[in-house]
Amino acid sequence: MNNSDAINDVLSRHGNNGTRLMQILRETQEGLGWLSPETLSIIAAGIGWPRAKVEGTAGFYTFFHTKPMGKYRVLWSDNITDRMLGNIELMQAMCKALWLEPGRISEDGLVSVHTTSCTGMCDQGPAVLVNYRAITRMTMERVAEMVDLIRSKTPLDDWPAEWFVVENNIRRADMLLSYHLSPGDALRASLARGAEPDIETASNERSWREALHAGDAGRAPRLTKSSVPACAAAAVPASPLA
Amino acid sequence: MNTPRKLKVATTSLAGCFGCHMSLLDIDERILDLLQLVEFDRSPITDIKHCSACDIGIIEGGVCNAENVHVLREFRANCKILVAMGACAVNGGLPAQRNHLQLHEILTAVYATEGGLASGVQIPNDPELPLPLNQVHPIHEVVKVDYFLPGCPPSADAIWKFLTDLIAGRTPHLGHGLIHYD
Amino acid sequence: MSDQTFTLDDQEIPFAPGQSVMQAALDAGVFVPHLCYHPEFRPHGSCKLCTVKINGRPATSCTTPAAAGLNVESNTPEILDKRRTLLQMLLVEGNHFCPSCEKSGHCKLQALGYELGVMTPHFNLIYPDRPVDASHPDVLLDFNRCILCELCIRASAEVDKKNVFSLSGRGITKHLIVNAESGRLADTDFALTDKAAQVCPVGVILPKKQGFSIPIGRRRYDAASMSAHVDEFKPTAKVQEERP
Amino acid sequence: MRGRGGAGFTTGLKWEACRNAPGKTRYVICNADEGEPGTFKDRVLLTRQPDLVFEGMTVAAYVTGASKGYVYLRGEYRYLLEPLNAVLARRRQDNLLGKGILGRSGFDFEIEVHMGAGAYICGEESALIESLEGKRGVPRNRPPFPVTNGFLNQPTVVNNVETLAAAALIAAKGGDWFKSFGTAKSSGTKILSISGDCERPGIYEYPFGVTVRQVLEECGAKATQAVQISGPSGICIGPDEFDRRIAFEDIPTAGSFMIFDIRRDIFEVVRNFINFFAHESCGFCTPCRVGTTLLKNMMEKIAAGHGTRYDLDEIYKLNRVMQSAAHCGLGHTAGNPLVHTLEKFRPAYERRLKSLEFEPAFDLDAALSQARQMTRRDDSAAHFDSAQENA
Repeated sequence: MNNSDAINDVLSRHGNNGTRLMQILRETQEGLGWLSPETLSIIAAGIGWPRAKVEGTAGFYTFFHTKPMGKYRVLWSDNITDRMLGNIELMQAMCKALWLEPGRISEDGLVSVHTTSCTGMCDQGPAVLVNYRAITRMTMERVAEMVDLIRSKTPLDDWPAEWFVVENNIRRADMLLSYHLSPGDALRASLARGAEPDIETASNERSWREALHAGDAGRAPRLTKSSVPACAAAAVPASPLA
Repeated sequence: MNTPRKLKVATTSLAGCFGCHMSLLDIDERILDLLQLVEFDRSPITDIKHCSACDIGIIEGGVCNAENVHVLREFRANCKILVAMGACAVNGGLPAQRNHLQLHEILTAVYATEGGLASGVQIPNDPELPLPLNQVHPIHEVVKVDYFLPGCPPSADAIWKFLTDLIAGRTPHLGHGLIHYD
Repeated sequence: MSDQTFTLDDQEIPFAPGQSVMQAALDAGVFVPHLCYHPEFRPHGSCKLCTVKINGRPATSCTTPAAAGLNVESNTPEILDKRRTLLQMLLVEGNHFCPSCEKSGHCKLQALGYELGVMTPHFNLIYPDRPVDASHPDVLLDFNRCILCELCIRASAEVDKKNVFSLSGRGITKHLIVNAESGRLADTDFALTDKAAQVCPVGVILPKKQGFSIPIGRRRYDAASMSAHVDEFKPTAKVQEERP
Repeated sequence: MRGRGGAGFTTGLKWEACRNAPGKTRYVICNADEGEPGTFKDRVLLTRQPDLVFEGMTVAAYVTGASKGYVYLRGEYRYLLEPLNAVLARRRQDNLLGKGILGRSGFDFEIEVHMGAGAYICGEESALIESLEGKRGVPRNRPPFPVTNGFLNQPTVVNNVETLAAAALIAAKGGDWFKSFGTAKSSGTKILSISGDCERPGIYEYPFGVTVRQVLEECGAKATQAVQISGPSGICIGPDEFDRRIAFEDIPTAGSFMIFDIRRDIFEVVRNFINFFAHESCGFCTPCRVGTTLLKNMMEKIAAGHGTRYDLDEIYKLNRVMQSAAHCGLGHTAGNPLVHTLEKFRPAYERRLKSLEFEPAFDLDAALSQARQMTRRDDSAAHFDSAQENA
């Protein structure tokens, strides 16, 4: 299946709906490795958007790449907690072993190594993303093993499974982490509470009725001070400390 | 009534084209009034080589090479007030248009690959020649600068208004028509 | 015009329902600095030059709906100083070398610098490496001067219906792109007669073969400052072209 | 119950505003972007209690009348996509999702997990919605707010993962039970994700009102110099403030809790945060797009040993412009790490300042490096020696 078939397969899975462009770009890139100019053109045609708008979206997110970044893209989480655990030395060791500089793709187009923002593994760092799959607790030994696996082009699925294990590290649980509601309890309680006479019928039907007088929702109803309580104004993104 | 002492003014052109100094001279006969108030210390006009303690130092041109840095620092050390005059001193100007290029590429392009040079021409390395910096910098990136007079060059009237304000102790204010960036 | 008003620097400003604070001010002949605002397009709110204080809180006057009784401060020393800093940020972000620019004298960034009395870029200049696209037979694109106001994007989408321009990249690396796989303007359906060719407030989108056609002294902002041109910025004004 | 995502907006009011806003349909969005450095509580909630989170979304749908829900999951948690879809599939079989939930006709609600792709700004609710609409993650002009004009311009509720989980518990156990936890103005619990210099980093769920000191003791932190609470856009406190409490009335937090002991250099911590903001700024508005890069350049200048008092004043001035003119929270708080630590950890900067007056931002001698190399000159005129520099 050549590239355009693969792309059209993703497009049809998403109903050629431009609103779902993020998922279309991600699934296409997971299939083809990167988003080439031709790929973006096919996607733009598929969803009926101007190509520049598709390229604009693709160019905004760090995990979409419009240049080849190698069969293996290694991203080192670079939060201060990773630095404190020595991620830079490990990354430099990997770069030296793979003969490349951070941010650059290797001569043979096999691999690229770079930093990325915090990947949410601060309690088990230093962490990396390899083709966007999280690997935690990196050490010098694991760097060496990873370099060999990359060199030998071993598919990610054949990499040691324990590398991809992510710990929960729950040290102190309270209501949210320890309460065992069986699925549906909260819903049943809500429906029960909602069954009293003065609560109208299911909200779905009601929302349609309410929408009738509002006409086409396209017209942005001007937010009058009264319709949304003052706190909404407080949600203007004042700094959390204001 | 004791007449106020003349302010000592020094001027120089670093990586400039002397267009600003020409524009200074364009104040024409008003220079006689100016000389009632100031005397020129180190300046292309007086050809004095090194500036002594001065009240106002006027710098034309950005910082392109090592010599410019030395002269600029001497001015900063000796002048109470330092003025950046002209686009080159204020934002690097024309010389700074090389800044997004690598210096070694420029030198190689000019001296090694350019046609029409005698064979065997090397990049000049006479110790007498000041070495160019990797980038051209406006002077406020190298020393603390007190006032700025943009323009390429600033018009004679703009310089006149600027100087008379400064000498009279007023914060220079140009206003529409006198303030220009081109 | 309803009888409702708000105060702007101690002046009563009437406004029509649906107008923003800025539109009402401009309609009343009061100049508010701006760069990404254009009378024929919806407010955008990115350049932040029109930031004012409304009831003591900073807000962009172009996107804030006018309301009766608002107390708006615009020309206070504190706000003018912040506008100068914002302008200096734009001056150091791109390569703004006015002496060799065809737009000089017509450029809003320059005119606003004169208006606010900005004499120096103040910060360390970034000197970015930006391309020039001369592929189109009639129009030159010099991205060195782009201030990312998105007026060309809005004009090309809403008026010309061609979507020639868009933005790519993020943060300081954000940049304008054109609607062609090759990335060349010549490979798009862009034309000199497009509205998008007439709205660039700076010197990015320039007609070829017409550089410096209007002599110094007779250019738009030579005779009168930007604030004196306030009538052109009124929401109802039909703006003449930005042709330098 | 106030939102757990960092803005702290009262959840009930948000749901009520969305329900009352006119619109053809409504949406419930679970914000699982979790981009704030040092935060990983949503990851654990989505791993251990996905049902609770989806139940919270479904309750929100019932209250607001929404028929479609999305989970905006950050690209870094790609490994969670399949497990979460499996839970959704089970819930559909158990008639807790899809058409006629729990046999109630008309109560239809579907949930889909959409992946982000590496953009911290998409944690801001309107930027998240822009991303969900296939566009660049740029915050919208507000007002109007998402509760009236959100996804596809319909009334939309955007809630954090933890908020939705708590909402489900409230629906099941009632508000009074929930209020029995925490403090007067901050009811319920807060999950902290603790990392940095401590023996037991991980997830700690406390009722609101717990003191920082108690948290530090329980996670085994020793010789603590500073704690960054709620990530780079939060607040950095020193030992004199460890008796303050985690609560909306005192120190609000989205959950990040990074501990630095006395070995750490606070300057390097802040430098990491400033680089983070410069990298993650969406670039929409001038003060933040350019301001974050200027702050970064100033930090590099100080780090390179060229910093002076002049630069510290510049930082304060730049921060004031960003705080008053920036378009969203990122620009407002990007300068906070610097301004807070300048106030509380001044020596970390003073040690690096070279002199009181002005210094150039670049190393003068290094600036002659290419010329020396090309001309192969190394004589004294080809150098700037630092002693002679400020002759």
